Amino acid sequence: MAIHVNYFASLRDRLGRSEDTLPAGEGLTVATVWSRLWPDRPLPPMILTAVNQEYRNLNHPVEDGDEVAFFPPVTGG
Amino acid sequence: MAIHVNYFASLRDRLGRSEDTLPAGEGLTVATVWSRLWPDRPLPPMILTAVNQEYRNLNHPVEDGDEVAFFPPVTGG
Amino acid sequence: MKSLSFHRSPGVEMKIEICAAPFDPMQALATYQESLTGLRGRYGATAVFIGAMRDVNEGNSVQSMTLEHYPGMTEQQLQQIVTSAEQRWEVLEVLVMHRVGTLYPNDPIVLVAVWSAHRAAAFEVCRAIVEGLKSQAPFWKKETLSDGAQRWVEKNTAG
Amino acid sequence: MKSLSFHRSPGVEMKIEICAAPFDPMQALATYQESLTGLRGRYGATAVFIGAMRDVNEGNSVQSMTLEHYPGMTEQQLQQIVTSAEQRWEVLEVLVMHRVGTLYPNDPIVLVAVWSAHRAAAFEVCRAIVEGLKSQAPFWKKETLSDGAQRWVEKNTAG
Repeated sequence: MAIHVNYFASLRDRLGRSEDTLPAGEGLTVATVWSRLWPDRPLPPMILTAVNQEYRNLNHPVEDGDEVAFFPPVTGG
Repeated sequence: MAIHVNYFASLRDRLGRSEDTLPAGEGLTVATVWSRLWPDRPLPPMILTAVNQEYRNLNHPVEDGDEVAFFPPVTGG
Repeated sequence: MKSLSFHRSPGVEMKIEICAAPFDPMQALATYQESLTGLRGRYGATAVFIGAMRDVNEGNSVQSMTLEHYPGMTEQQLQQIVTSAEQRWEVLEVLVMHRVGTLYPNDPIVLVAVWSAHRAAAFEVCRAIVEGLKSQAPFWKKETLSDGAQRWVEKNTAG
Repeated sequence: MKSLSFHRSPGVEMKIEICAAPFDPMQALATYQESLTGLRGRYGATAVFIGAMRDVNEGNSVQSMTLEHYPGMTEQQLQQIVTSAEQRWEVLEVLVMHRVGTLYPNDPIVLVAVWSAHRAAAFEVCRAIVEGLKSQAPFWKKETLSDGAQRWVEKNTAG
């Protein structure tokens, strides 16, 4: 398995891709998933984060097989 | 001319009629219109009153040609 | 079917209709909205309320209902209720339809629809019109229960 | 067209649908309500919200819009929003439909309909679902302006 990462909307456009895969590891959190994938790019402000399709904050643990998502404020409805 | 009086809904059923006509007179109000038509029957509680199809209280003056209405609380919608 | 249309500054419009025969609120809504060609692309929000007849009231099974009104005053009151709600919020268009006559369970009683640019105004005005209508518009309901007994509805529920 | 139906205690039901193609909200509402045969005579109140695309946003003329979403999470969030609103008020049935894909001015974006015995619950739950959806459901709008320029909508209006 691994950790599957999704980017949506303007964040995906800015990053230039819609997904990433990261090997699982000890003590990973939403924040460290980002920093491993984007070591030179701080997480932009206002970005929302989800683990397995539920909103979770940056300190939420991330485990093997999890789906992590980063996206801008939602604008539906 | 004269004063035209309407009764609606349960009040009309209780009174046994839907309208009355009263000769105009000096200093008439909604309250005195009722007491002239129903000298032996005090105005029942909760009754709403209108003059010329606008809500008006019991002290509102009533003039020749006016349409006065007495009715119970409304239950539309 | 009696219908009043008012065209007032600042460009807000409304249609108020007292219906002596059954009406289909979704169909009426669709037809009315299609007629709003000048508003296409301008309304971001439509809030709608439909009141229908329930088959139970105060614990009793209800077979049918007669809705009486005060012709003339009803339309005048509805117009005032709509105008007053529109003065507090910016809306584009309002449609109010209300049944009178004999109704059976599930029959639509009232339709209130409000079109506006943004959702807050549509919601607020729709609800204000429904509440105003329930407390001020001269309509009265008489129920026929399942055993044939008749009774006037004394009071609308708060809400 | 992806559709989820949930049947839960205590008898409250809901349907949530993400629509990749244009839909007609009044028609959808009429069809859905007709299917609610078990509720005939039980709902006294239906509150409906329809969101449609405006041709202007933040002072710019908008030619078209693309609505993106996060498949799976969207449905899950909508279900939670509806469930949470239903826990505070007693309602009978909820229908939520939301467009994704390319939209043009006047196209319906969202339909929220709530059936309940009395009006307060219908109004409150309808509005709570609309507000929840606007702040939590993972949808994003990208606008194409009349000069062809594209921009992401940054933030929903409060309200």
